[in-house]
Amino acid sequence: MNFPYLTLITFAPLIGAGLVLLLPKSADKTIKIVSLLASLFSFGLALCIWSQFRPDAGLQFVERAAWIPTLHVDYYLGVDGLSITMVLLTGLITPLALLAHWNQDRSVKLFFFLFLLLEAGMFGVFTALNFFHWFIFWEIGLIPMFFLIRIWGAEERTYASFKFFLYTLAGSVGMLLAFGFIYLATGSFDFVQLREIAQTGELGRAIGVLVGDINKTTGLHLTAECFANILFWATFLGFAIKVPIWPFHTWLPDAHTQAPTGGSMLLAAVLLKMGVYGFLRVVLPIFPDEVAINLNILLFLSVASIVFGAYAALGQTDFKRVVAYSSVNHMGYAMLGIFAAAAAAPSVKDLVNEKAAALNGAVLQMFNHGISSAALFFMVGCIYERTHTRKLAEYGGLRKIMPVYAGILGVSMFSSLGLPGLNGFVGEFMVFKGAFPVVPWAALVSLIGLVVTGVFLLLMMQKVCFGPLNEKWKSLPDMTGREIFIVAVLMVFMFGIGVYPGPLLDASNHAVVNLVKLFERTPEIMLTLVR
Amino acid sequence: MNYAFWIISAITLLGAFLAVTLRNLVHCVLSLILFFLGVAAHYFLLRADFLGAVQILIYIGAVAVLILFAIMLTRNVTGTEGPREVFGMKWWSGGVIAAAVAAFVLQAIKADSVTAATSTTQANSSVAEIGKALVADWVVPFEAMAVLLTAALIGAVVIALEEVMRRR
Amino acid sequence: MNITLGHYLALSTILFAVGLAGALTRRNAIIVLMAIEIMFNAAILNLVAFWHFKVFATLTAQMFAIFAVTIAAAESAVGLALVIAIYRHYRSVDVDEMKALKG
Amino acid sequence: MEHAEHLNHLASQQWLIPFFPLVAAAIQSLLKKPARKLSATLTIGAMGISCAFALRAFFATLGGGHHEEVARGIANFTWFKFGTTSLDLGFVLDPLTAGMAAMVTFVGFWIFVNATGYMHDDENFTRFFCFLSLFAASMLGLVVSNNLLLLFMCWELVGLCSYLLIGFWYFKPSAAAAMKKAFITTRVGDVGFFIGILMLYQHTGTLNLYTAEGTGALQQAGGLATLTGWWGLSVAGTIALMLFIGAMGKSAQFPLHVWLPDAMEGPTPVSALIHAATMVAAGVFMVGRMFPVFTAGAGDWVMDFVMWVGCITAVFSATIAVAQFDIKRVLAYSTCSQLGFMVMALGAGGFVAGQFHLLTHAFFKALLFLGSGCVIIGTHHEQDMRKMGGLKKYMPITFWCYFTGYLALSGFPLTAGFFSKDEVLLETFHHNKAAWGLATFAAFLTAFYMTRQMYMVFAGKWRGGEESHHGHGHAHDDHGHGHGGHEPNEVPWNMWLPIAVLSIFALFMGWLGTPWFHDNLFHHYLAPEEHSPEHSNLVLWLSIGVGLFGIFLGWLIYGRKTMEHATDADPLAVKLGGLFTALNRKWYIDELYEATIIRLTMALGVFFRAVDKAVVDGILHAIAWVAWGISQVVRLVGDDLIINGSFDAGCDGVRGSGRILAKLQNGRVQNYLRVMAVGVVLLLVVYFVK
Repeated sequence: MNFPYLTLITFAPLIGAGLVLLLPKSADKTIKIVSLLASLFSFGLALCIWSQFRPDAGLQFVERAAWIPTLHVDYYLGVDGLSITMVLLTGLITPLALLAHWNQDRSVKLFFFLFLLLEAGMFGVFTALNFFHWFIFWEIGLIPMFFLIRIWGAEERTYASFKFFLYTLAGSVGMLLAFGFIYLATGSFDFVQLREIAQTGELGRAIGVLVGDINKTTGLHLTAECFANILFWATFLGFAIKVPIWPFHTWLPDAHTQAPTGGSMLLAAVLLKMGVYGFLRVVLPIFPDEVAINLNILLFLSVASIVFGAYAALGQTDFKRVVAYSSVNHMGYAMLGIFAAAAAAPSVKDLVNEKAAALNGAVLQMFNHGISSAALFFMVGCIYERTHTRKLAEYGGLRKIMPVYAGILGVSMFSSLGLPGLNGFVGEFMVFKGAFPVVPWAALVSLIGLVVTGVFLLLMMQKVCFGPLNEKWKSLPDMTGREIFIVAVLMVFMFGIGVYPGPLLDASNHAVVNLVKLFERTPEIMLTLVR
Repeated sequence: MNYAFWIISAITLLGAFLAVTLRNLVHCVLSLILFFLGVAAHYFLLRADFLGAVQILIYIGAVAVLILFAIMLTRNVTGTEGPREVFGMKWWSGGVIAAAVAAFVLQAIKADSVTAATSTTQANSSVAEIGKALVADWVVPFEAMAVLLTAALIGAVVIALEEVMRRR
Repeated sequence: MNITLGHYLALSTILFAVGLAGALTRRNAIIVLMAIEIMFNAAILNLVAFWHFKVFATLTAQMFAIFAVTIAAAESAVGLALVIAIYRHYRSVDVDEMKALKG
Repeated sequence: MEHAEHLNHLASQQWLIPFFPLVAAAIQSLLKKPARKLSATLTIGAMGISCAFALRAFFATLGGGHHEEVARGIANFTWFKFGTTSLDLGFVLDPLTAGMAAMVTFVGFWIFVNATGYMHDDENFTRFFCFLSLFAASMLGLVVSNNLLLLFMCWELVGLCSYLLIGFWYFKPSAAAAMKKAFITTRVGDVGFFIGILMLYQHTGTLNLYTAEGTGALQQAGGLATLTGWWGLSVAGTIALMLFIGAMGKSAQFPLHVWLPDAMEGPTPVSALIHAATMVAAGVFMVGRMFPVFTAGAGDWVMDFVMWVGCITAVFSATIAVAQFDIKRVLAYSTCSQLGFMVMALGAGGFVAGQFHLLTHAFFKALLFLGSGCVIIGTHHEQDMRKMGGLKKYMPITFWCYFTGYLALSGFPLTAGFFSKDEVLLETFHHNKAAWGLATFAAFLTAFYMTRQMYMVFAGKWRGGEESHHGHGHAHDDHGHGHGGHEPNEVPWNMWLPIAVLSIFALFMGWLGTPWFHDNLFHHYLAPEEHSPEHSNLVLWLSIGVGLFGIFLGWLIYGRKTMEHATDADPLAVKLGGLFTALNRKWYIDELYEATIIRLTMALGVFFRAVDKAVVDGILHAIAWVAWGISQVVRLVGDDLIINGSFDAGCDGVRGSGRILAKLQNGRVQNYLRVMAVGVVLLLVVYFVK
């Protein structure tokens, strides 16, 4: 593909951001229009890419140019089944998030600049195929979010923004070190190349060599497997914090409750997916053996995310924290799907179709959760702008005065609940269909999470929309045209994917099947254990 | 030839020494003129006739007169400064430093091989040669010199004019 | 014994030293300028001596001397003009009093 | 073969049946201003069209009955591809589906007609009918689907619609709680259903029940029996058990029945449609649909489990129904117990008996609910039976229709209820005598509490006028005007016509399934290859006797001396005392659940929130504190002492030398000259020293 779609899509927001910088501080309207146009342009590009994307071909729209020859680092972009849906999601959600802040008045210029920077970071992550380039955009994605929370956040925004930033940064430092060692061992940062090496076992040998001379110099006596395991856990930590997986998730509720509406829409819809995508693109292909060996721990963590996340959501009294914990819960399903697909024990290694279903379900779940959580956070933002309180106890009976709001909140809640006919169900069904035969105990325990998800969402719905009307909110205006438009777009996707998820699944199917093939051979270590 | 060198050197030295030490300014100027003459003589001794003429013309003709004017303008013609005033603060330190510099330079001359070589053939130059050289390969410095002099001229005129402007 | 370059160098050094001593010790600015003129002449004498003793083949040294002389003239003119200007301001040409440019 | 082609063709048009109500619902949801007339006609019209289609399909299957195997048309299609296979869905047309679809559309049609009257003065009229047609669409989708996944999807949509309709008057806190309770309880059951689906998918590779090539899940049911599943059951048994848990949730069987009585918060047509005729029957229908899986595992105890759950539910809810005062709650518990009968029949292997009872029950229970709706409207929104009475005079038509429903439900001979209940008891008799005994006792209770209701509502004197303290436990719609003193009046035509039609069915529908004449028509239609159970006189006469005895006892207690005032104690309460209040309080099951499961869940919620805040955040903050501590130590020791100290010293040094140097630069020109000269001298020294 000679036309540089991916470069254009990554840098269009940056150009937009540049334009926004040039505009005078007072020209609010023009800033908003310019930034909206920039994000819509990227969305248009994303649609072009989607339309020209051939589901059965592997990497497409590949752009490669030598960037830092001495470090074997080249500017390597490409999109395949795993990332095409994410590019589309980013392109879709950012304009909506911008629209959500259409009547923002506090330092508009910086706000929209940060948004466009964030979008560029996100596109960069989803299209990069070289660790160097990828890591840069990973950090770029972090900084604007920090400022969005820090400046436009609610009461304790400082605590939340610092916690968010430092937590994710600490994780990515571990990841950086791990890739430093991988580079030392193999001399390449290239995901695709690393994947081939990992498949042929050459990566293991290279790490063995590296470990050999590390032992010589430091006098330690590490084994290759142990070192590879350390590398795996370091990379895992980097992504686990971002996903977030259960023990590393406490930054998410704080970040969400303090972030502005558009910010938390993007944070939930796309930033979390960077972590999950990281597992698909980095951890699974490059550390297939380690994933297979540590599978039980990984499964426990993802099941913990589902069940504990759901119960914690039940215990919340803050509207946004409930939705934040529901994100933890939903990401747990995606992780369950991914780790189920990575099971390489002799008994399950040839269940290709089940594992493909689980992984397809995980990819679809990423997209679906993006849609439904963006809608939910937007709705929370709407009501927060009107009532300036997030305490669930203070709400009640909104349906009487805001029927449209209640209706839409209902639909988005049921979509995230996983009601059939809406998009949530398809993803979850695929994950469970795949996970059940491969890792039965994990699937069964997660089903508890499924019920509790239903309970806390309905509880939230009841506290907000049903029951007697809280007199304080008697005069609340219903949703404006703009707000309805934003959610209408999302609802179109909810119903569309719910009824016919074909296109999305076809897009990711080919890449998923290739990824699942990685786990068809059981690592020798496991064989020794089994024997 | 040898005796001439020593005599002229002595005159030059005397002129220089007096110019620096006398209390009466006018006497100093006169000894300065003497010094300039000594140097011009040396130029002739060294067969640099044109230079000698130039030296006499410029230094004695112009510079000495200029200094005289300066002295008159600064009113204490008689140069009646007391010895203390004459030699300024820590006057002796200048002499010591000058002596040290002289000593070291003489030391350098003695040690250096170049000075020992006495050239047998004495170079001499004719004014035509100098004129051709000035215009041929030294034309740039020559023009620069012209510019410098005019600049100095203008400078002097400005200072003079400023004087007139302020008075009026 | 015939005269060699060394003699001239020695002479110009001594003249230079005398000029320097004068410049350092005398309090009257004009005398200082005169001392500087002496140092100039010492240097030019040196040049001519080098030229004379065929140390260098070309006329360069003499050319130098000529230019040096003219510059020295211009320089003394300017120097004196300055002294007069200062005199007009300070009513004195005493070098020690001219401390305006204190560090 | 031509007939099979025709069936397949019809099967491929099965999706039209749910399609029309769905379109009606979509249109109404988009209606901006509430157009009452338009939405009513849309919903009823759509239901009529789908009813026509359903009947057309029904008659087609009738024709195919004569040769042995069941007439079945299949139409499968691919939903989406993943991995190397694809997920297919499909529609089926066979006697079970056709019968059920016909019943749902027919009964639904008349309920909608009644609903136009009932909801006449409600401001959210369009939204009500939109939800009703959405419900009809999802119920019909459930009935016609040939794929367990499509069935499950429609199953949850039906749950959604019941959630929306129960909470139709959402501003009442009790309705808001009831809707949530209904959805969550059924969803707990759905988890079992979901596990069943996953296991079926895992072991048969497809969720399509029937495929032309014979690779359908049900067609492979035999194979499943050989594999060993969980808890000593075969895989088929485990799947069956899991599916039955789903059915228990939806059909309000014993442990998960708590939501049905609370569902009475919704408007009465909703109760009639959803909580009597169709949705609650979905569970029984699903078990019927998946019957081959249930019966596959010979050694499994699943069937006995199903039977006993049905039996317990029948008896348990019958006992509660006896002590209820709210007219709708009595009917709710009677539905629970009748569902118990159907489940028991299925458990006893009586697939046909169960389905037949389901159909007949749908008719007369819908009739009874609509009748109670008319009563409520007639008495201006009064639901407490103690404040009714003597309605026979005021509402004759409603009375007579209600009377027919009463006869059918209590199993009066020759009525529909009698025949279907008799079949159920016959099947249970052959299977397990103990269960049959309990079932007969439940039948007696049914007759008794229905008689009690008849007398309390229709006989005696109108007690509505007096101001009386309320009974506990019931809530009544406050959307209309209060219960004034004036006399109840008859309901308009659009409310009593449907119950008149339904009463005809309640009376004469029984003849379809009775073995008295030549072969049992319904049995032959539904499952030609099976033999119908041989007749037993004992069961027949005992059930008639029990029914009559129940009626007599009801007359004895309530008929002879009807209650004078609303405030009088219930005669039965006088006799039973404490037991009565226990029954009235629903054996305190709700309180039990509240105390155990719900409180546990909430506690877990608070616990995990605390875990997050204290433990995980605690660790995080500890790490942060340690890092801060280290930074402080570094600042105090490192920076202040070593670096700053040395640095300041360095600064002083520089400042000092600076002062010295400053003296040099004192403006005296000669000083500068001297310094230069000294510099020259130093250079020369260096020159020499080298």
